[in-house]
Amino acid sequence: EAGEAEFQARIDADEFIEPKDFMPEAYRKTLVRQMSQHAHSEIVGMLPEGGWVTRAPTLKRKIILVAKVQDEAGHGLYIYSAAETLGTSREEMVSQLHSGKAKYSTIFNYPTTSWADVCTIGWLVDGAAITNQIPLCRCSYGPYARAMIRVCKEESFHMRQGYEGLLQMVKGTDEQRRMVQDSFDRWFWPSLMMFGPPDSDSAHSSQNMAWKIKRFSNDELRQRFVDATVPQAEFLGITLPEQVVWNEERGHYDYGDLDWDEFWAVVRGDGACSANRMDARNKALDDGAWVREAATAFAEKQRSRATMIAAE
Amino acid sequence: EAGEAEFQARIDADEFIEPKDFMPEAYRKTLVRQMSQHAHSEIVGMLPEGGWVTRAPTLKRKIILVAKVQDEAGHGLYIYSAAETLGTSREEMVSQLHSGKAKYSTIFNYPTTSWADVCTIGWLVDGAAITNQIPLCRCSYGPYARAMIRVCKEESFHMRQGYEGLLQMVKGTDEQRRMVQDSFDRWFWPSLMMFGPPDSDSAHSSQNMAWKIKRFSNDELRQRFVDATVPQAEFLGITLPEQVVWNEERGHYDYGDLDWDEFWAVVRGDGACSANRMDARNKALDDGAWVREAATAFAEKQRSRATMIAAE
Amino acid sequence: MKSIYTSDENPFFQYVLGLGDDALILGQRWSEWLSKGPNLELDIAASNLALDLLGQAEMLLTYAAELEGKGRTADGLSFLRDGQDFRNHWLVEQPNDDWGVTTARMLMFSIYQYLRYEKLAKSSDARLAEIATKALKEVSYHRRFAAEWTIRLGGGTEESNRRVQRGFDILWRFVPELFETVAWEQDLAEKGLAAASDSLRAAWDADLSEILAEADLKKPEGESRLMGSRHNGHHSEHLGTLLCELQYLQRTYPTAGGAVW
Amino acid sequence: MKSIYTSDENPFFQYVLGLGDDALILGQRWSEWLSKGPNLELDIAASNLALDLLGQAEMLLTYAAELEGKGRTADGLSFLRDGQDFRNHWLVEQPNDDWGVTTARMLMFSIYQYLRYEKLAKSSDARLAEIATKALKEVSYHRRFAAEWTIRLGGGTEESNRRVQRGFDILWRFVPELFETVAWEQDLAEKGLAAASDSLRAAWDADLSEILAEADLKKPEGESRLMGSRHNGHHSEHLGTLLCELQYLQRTYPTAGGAVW
Repeated sequence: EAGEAEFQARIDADEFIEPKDFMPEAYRKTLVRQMSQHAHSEIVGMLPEGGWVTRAPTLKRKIILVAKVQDEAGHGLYIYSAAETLGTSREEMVSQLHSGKAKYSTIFNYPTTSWADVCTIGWLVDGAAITNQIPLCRCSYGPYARAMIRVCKEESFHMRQGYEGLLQMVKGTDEQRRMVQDSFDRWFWPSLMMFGPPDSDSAHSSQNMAWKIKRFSNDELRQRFVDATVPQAEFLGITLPEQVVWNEERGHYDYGDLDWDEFWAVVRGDGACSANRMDARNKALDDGAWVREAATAFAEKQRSRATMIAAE
Repeated sequence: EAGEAEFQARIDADEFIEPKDFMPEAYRKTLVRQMSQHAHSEIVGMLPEGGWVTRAPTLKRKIILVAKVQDEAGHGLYIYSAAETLGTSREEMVSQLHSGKAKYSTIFNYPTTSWADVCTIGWLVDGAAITNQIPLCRCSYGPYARAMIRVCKEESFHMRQGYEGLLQMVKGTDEQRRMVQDSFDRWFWPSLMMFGPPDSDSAHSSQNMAWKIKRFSNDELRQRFVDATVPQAEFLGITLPEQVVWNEERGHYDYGDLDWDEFWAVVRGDGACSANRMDARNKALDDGAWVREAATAFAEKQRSRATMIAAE
Repeated sequence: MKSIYTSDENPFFQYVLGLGDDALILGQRWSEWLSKGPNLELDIAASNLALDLLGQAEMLLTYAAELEGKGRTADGLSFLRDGQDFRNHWLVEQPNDDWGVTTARMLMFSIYQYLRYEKLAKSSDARLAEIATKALKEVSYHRRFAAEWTIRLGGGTEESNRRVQRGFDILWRFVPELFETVAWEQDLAEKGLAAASDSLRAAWDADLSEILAEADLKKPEGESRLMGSRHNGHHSEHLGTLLCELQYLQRTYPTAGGAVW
Repeated sequence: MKSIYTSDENPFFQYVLGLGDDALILGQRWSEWLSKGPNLELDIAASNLALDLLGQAEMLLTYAAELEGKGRTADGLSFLRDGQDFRNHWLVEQPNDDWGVTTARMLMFSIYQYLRYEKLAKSSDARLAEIATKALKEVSYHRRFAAEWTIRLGGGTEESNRRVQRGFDILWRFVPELFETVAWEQDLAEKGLAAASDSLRAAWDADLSEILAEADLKKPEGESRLMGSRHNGHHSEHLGTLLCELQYLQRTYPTAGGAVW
């Protein structure tokens, strides 16, 4: 009890909590869940774009895309490492992903069906992710906050690259502009759902706010994203859905009601690509098992040889 | 001994030998080897073209190609059935193919790298096969002779379709004509080798001639094929190799020496696609094992159910 | 920017295009089995299915091109059309996977195609009725073949039962799309031109249930939500990779560029 | 009809094109590993290799396009060239198969590339020397990474030893092509522009043998016959399917047709 009060006082004073510091079990558990879900999203997020690397339209675009997917693997690594400081191993987190126990962002269960989608993912999906994550750079858990600084920096680079890719495409042919519009039509609403359920339905929020592992409400962040995105879409010449209108009084864009039934269906695993994503991850894990075993066996042999030599 | 003399007398009188008739063991063995090799060639021959079905350039060409590959499977079936009349089961023959003990035509170990190759295979490979097989329509073993009649009829259809495909292509663009020339350059010599080693090196020939399971020598058939092919190539506008020249005195085309080292290398398994062909066949066999087992198990259950009902 | 192709301009063209695309894409999937089947007899069966479906695709897409009236041909529609303009169902573009999944898809889709062609054989459009009548005979055989194999795999070994069951389980999410009926389709159906997809559901369920029961297989439960619609050009990721192969030669050496095939 | 592209017209262009194509095709193969690797660290390693090779391809093909002087670009050469005009070795176009085969190829090819770039870093052509110097650093790392993994897999488990050994065994038939030296290449080498491929063989054998010995692996025996030559545009069947994916978007929406990417 005394520990908890002191803990909360440190958080209120904007101090960082570090791995060896006292923390309530619920804080630890919530963080492990949030961070591992974040890391899983990076890893599963490699799949929709990874499928387009072999089809990129120019060498420059191919190189940019390989580097982006590589960054996502890197983000996965940092965030797993940061989460490991809380006492859960990466293997355990990965096995929860593969067993379906742990979740990842629902956005990656939507299909990536054109090159415009690759760019739109950079623009909207990375854009929404950054909007979510920038406040986490000041979250109360030190290792997570520090990982977020690096991740956000790279993701804002990805977001600009994605947007720039679309800027090029709309300079091209009618077919390309049609591809961009179609892509926006499919990704806009799901990207808004990345901020999670409306504040009215959102569980855990107030405790997470008190712990400073959440600093703004879902709806606040969603509004911030909509307000930033609409002018960018207009600049591309995209036709926005009719629900999106400027509200002079609020000083924000209205965007109507989102289809939360769809969101919950995707969470339950009904997304167009949910099964494919898990199949792809499981296949990679299964196909690579012998390599990981070999590496472990080899390292053990090296260790025991070193021990023997030391003992001579 | 009496049996052998009578057997030979029947052959000399151009009678067909039928499955239940007496035949020397060597005759049976030679036929099983030749027929199963022929059937294997049909089956392996599905692979180079089968790989292009998904890429055919028009619906018409796709339909023609599917039908052709289907015919090859059909040929495989007839010839295996004809060979089974000699007492070796299809399973046994197939397992000899898959273990590498039995051979198939070396021509299918060359890569099929363009759409022109698909047509060239019809023209040259089916063309050479027909030249080889027409005399077999009168071979001494009845079931083989009858199978050959049907096979030759379908193959001459394939040959015309292949040639017609090239006739279309040379009406097209320079790129297409270049594709046709390149294809001819790669397939012409290997198709000549389909007739087997030169007469001077050819084993078993005289016995097979006496048995009438071979009616013309390798070199005779090769010459017949060259003489038929050269004018067809010229009509397509193909540039022939400089070794191919009309010999007024012989009344035939000369074609110089073939690269028999290459032939024997391919026979030994050094062909560009040898490993791929066997991998593909083995994969189909392995992947389909559970289906074949299920069909057998189901048929047995049906049978025992029928027996039980009959016994009631 | 204009939103994607809207189907209410020339709905009958869109309808026939959808029929043709289903046949084309499923025909392409069957052609992938060539020389890879479990035995020679099934290689031959697979090519028969491919030939029937590709033949249907040719008739339907030729007619669709005429209905569109913009000078395109069946080949143009097959080989030079953007992925987002394809109107096939998601079920047919899914990968073949193993023979169990392929069999499950064949049963689900051939029952559907059978019921659809059966209605279309009475279409007030004589040309479509004629095509459907011819296709109906072929698809009737497909349905029988699929039913026999479903029963054989269901009742064969434990492994074959498990594999074909997996086929129905993983493909079940593509069922609701088969029966999605958009307004303009309903409209065409009321004019006697088309078959309203939802009108096929009851017969489809009954036929499938009967075969699954005989095959000792469980009919999957639940109804997945539609995640996109072919009528808006939405597809799974598999169509794009299929088109890379299907269209490569025409894209590279187009007939319009002087190539002759 | 003219026989296919003959390399003695503009041999230095052909030579640089061959270097670029090796990097491009192997880079494409590495990019296929993305998000499919045995673990995250190897996903990252695979993308590093892909990035290095694709970067080399861009430099080399840009230079090749200039040498050709027909207004083509590195993208044009990559995405709009016929398969029969590709000049890469057969080894790099072979499918990735498993991590054992991929590792074996990486070792065989990175030793080769290392030795080739080492000579080219001293080319009398300053531009090529500069590209080779930069690439040499990267490939030196690839060689080390491949050697470490070969030793780790060779000495890891029985399965890993068997799998990496299989890699060397099945790829061994593509070795002779690496050292095929055509007359015009010899000629360029004598002018100090290029590296004669056969001059790299002894060092390649020595380096490979040493690593294989340390890895408890057998160096395959025998020398396969060349079955076609990249210099005549001959390839295995795998290049064609690779190009279907690599080139699809440019073939479909070409920059020359107004597309901007």
